[in-house]
Amino acid sequence: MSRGKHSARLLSIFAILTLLMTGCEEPAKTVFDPKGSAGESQLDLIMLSIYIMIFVFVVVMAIFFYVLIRYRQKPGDNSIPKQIEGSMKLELLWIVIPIILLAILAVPTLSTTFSLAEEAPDNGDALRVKVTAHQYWWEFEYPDLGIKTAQELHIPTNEKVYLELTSDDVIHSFWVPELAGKQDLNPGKTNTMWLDAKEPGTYAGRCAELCGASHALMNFEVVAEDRSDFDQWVAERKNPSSEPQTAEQKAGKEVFTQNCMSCHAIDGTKMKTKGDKGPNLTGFAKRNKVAGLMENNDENLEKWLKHPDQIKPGTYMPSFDYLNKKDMNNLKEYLRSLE
Amino acid sequence: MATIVTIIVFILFLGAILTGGYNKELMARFRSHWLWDWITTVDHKKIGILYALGGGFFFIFGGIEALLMRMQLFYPNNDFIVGRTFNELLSMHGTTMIFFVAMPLLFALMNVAVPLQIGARDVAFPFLNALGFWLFFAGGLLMNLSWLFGNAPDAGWTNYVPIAANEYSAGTGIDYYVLGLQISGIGTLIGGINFLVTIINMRAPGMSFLRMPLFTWTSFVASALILFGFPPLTAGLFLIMFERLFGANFFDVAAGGNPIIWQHLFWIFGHPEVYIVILPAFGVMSEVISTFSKKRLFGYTSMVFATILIGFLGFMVWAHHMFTVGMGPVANSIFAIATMAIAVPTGIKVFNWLFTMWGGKIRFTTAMLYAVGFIPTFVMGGVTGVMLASPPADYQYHDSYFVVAHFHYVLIGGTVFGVLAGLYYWWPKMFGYTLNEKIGKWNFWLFFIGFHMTFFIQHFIGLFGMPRRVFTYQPEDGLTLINQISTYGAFLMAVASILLVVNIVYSYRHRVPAGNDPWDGRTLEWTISSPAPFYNFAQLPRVRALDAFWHEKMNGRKEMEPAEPLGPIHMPNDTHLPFVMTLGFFVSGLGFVFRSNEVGVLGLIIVILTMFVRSFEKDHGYHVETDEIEKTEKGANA
Amino acid sequence: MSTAELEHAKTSAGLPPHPERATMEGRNKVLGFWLFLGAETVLFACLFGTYLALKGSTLDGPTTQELYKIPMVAAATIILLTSSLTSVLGVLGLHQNNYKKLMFWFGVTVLLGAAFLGLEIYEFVEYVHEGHTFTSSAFGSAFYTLVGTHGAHVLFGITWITALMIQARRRGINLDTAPKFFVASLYWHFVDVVWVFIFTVVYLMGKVG
Amino acid sequence: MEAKVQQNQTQIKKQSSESSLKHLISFGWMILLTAVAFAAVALNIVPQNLVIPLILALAVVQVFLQLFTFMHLDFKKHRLTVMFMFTGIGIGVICAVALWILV
Repeated sequence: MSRGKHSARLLSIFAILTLLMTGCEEPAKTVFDPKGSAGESQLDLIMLSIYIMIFVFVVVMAIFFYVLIRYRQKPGDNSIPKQIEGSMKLELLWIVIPIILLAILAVPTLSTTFSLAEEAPDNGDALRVKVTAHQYWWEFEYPDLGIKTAQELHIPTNEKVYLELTSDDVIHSFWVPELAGKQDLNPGKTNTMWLDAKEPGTYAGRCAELCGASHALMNFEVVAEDRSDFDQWVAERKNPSSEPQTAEQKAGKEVFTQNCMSCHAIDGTKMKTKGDKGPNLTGFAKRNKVAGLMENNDENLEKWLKHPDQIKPGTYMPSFDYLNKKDMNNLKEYLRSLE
Repeated sequence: MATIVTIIVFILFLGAILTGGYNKELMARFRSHWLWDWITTVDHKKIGILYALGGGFFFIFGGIEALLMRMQLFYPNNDFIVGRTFNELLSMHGTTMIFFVAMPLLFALMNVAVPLQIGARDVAFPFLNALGFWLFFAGGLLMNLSWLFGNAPDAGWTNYVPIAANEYSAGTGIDYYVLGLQISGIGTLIGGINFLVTIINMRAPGMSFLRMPLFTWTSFVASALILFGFPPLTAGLFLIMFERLFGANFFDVAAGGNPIIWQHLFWIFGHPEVYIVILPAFGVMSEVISTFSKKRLFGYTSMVFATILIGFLGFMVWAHHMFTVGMGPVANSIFAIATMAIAVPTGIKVFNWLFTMWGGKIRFTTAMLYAVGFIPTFVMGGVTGVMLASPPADYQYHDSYFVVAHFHYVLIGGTVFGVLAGLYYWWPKMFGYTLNEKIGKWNFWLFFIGFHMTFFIQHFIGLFGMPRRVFTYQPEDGLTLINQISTYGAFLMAVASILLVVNIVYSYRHRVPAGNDPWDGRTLEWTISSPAPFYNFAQLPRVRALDAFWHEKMNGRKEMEPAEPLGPIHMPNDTHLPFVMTLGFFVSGLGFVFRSNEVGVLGLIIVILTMFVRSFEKDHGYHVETDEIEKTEKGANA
Repeated sequence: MSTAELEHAKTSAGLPPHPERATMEGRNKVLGFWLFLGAETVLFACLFGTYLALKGSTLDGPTTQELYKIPMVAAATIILLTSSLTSVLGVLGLHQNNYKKLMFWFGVTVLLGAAFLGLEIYEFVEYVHEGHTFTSSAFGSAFYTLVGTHGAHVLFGITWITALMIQARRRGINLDTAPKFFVASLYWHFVDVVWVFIFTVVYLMGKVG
Repeated sequence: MEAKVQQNQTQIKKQSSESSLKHLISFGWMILLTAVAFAAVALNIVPQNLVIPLILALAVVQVFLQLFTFMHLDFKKHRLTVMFMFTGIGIGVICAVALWILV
């Protein structure tokens, strides 16, 4: 496990070089600093292959520069070099050595391939999450807990979480660089993968398969919390405080029922329909991001409600720029009260 | 209305085909124009030049698309080109560069060099050769027309369904992709068969398979890959076409379809395609390195078998593009091992090149610089390829900028460097004068530096979490400067490309005749005059060894021993039919794109009619008489 | 008998025993066509694969067991196999430089091909009546694409051979037309081979389930 | 000269009568194999799990018959053609099987 991290530090020659080039900008989500065991085992493999490949590259380059310097044609030298057909010994050498190197890489590759394909145990103890991708948002359902949420995947730390991935429309790909590699979400097919987080934190996730106009903006977050925090989150989600308190919020709920309810569901209210075309908005106030993308504040929320198409081109969410200022404010008040 | 127009156009075409043009005077004017000469040519050297022009033409489009994308990625959350337009750019860039730049440029070199290298007067099917070129060009043109008519393909060069289905890609963008590729794909298949038959049947006396120059060998294997690799693409494109135009349900999950089928078909084609565009480049490198080291290729036989092995394995590994699709650990493991296996024959090649230079007398001409620059670049692309072969690691690399970096190292560091080396190397044989070496060296260094600047750091962009095909990133991702460096590099490459054009113009203005053998060459193409006479060889040469010309030179002779007495040479007639047939395909393609099936069918009828005209035509070619040959040969040597 | 053969042998003295490979053009054409058939093999294999992947997706339409009618397929098979034999007899006529034999057997081949095509069209019409159409399900699309592509090949073969026969009427057998006939017969055999797999993989395996 | 032509003629005669018979025989085999395949499916005489391998094997035999008799392929004379054809068949089988089981 720690070999991966250790190797990553050894690679710092490259990393520092690159960081220098980037003006010491800190890359936010890097494969080189995994926070979960899936990512660690993948980094182990990456580092092993990088070492082997650096070895190969160095050997080739050593010969390359030696040859280029030693055997350039000197001015006035018009002699004809010896024409050599080849050398059995040498040629065998560069057949056998690559095979050995590849074997060294192949063995851990195979074992990791199978360990990463591990399925959820049957006893029902493991936490399972059903991930459904939509153009351009993520739906997370906890079938054993009866919770449905969107854009933020909450997981407890130090536990393997088993994901069942599928898509509602086109092909997407689930990627949290710091926790685990990708798995595609295909319509009509369910893939599985597992991940875990070793320390609490928020990890950025991306859609990695071209899925349409707003592919670049189909971001999400994985929020890893200690088990007790996670349990508290589950409890809150099961009993959300979704009823409006102030007059403004009540008016906002009215606006919501008229405009938003057919697509968005909010648990814990007595609304007539439970829209499932858009993200479930229960506990919206506690989310970090609006639309999985922008910081969750008043200004961004209004931007999003008014012109979602300018923020995520091709989104199915219609513009609500026709709402008057009061309605808009009430709606925002209501949404930002959902805890 | 459409039907009436269709019928009128049809009758006009019919009249034109059957009468050979109704206005004789107009036809005569057409025929005397220089353009007519190029439209009707069946000379493989001229077709080679046409391929080069076509490839260069589309390179401008592909290049501009790349620059626009890099400009958009200069700042986080830039709003220069976003959403669907960006997706159109990336789709057209990829498709154009692979199908309409890399392949035709390699076909250009193959057309120019292969028949000369095997000592043939012509290719096996001159008519089909011309048809192949025109189909490629029509396909490329059709696809690029999409920019003018509203929307371009926007589902990536891989064109995965469902984003390529009607439901998720509104408009006709994808139809241009499907029909453009279908048309140019037919052309490519024809070209591949032509080269295979040429190499099998038309070698000069004594030119056994194991005496063929390596470029001919790699062209041979690449053509075989075309032969078996393009049909899966054809099948897949048919499926998408039926789905988009006629309501079929291959990929629609709701109707029982399965989108993964397209991915398999595409990559069964797509992986061999990678070798189709890299193997001929390997061949060019082998020729150039051997010539400019003044040494015979080290381990020629193992090079040949490595090439064949790469070709075979190329068909067994396609699913490594699909490790994340969810095929299960068993399938992933099998394809991982098969993929790693390809590294072995590729390694053989790299070391054989190094040891060809070992002990030689290396001359750093521009062609050689590209060949030398190719080695570290391609090794980089190769080793990252092996890294990608490991499925668990690939889960991290897949669809990230790491992959973008990897395949640009292979495709630019391999194919483009190979093409440029080949152009500088064979330019004198194509046009009779060399390209300027001084500008050439500037061209190389700028391109080389620009290339590494653009793509080396993209490995890290990927590992720092940036997926490919995204039009933006967030400021907090910490990827701004690294993307900007990449953009600067791209512009440096653009400057280098302009320098190539400058070089071509400059060298044309200040052309100095190159002579038969400007590089002290080793193979048969350097035994004839530059540019090569239209009949290639006045007398077919007798080949006595590998590197036939070098062998004769080492034995104190200045030219090849002829294998036959001087006699009349049979040549094929020029014909306009390939162009007409292509026009039929083009009309058909446009018809289907505009959802007018009448016009689509009309185009196909034109094609079939032209086929019949060709079949019934008594075209036995003509003979070049001995005295004319003697006169030409004297003129060239004077 | 012997006089007739002698007569024919006299005329054949002008042509070599394998006229299709006598010239460089002929040899190129035959080899090139073989390579093309190699490519077609892969094309059909892909369509077969697509069909196999989708044959279970019948939705509400009839399944393969309910749909396929074995007697009709058997008749079509016999017709096409026989046409393969007649086209090879035509090629023997070519090798013997026997113009009449060539024309007769290729004529029979064309007729048999047309009969096969008629049967296939009849079959398709039947299926459409039973609710199995090109757009009804993924199975429908895959079935009609595979079998229809084969049918299109048969149609093209018929037109091609007919055109060649017209050519032969005008010019007779010579070093130019011989390779064309030979290549057309190769194509016809190939179409037959594909059918062997269609009746095996599509119809018989469809019946088995 | 005369004798040579004569010899040539008899050769042609011999060759053609031989090959005519050869083709008829292989045609007979094809019909037989086809009949067996149809019978195996229609009559329920073969164990269920063997039917598909059996009929596929019969189809493969027919391919060989067509290639080497009807299509005049001769491994000794047309080695490269045979190699290319079998490469095509091999790749085709890989494609079809992959689509069948991997999708």
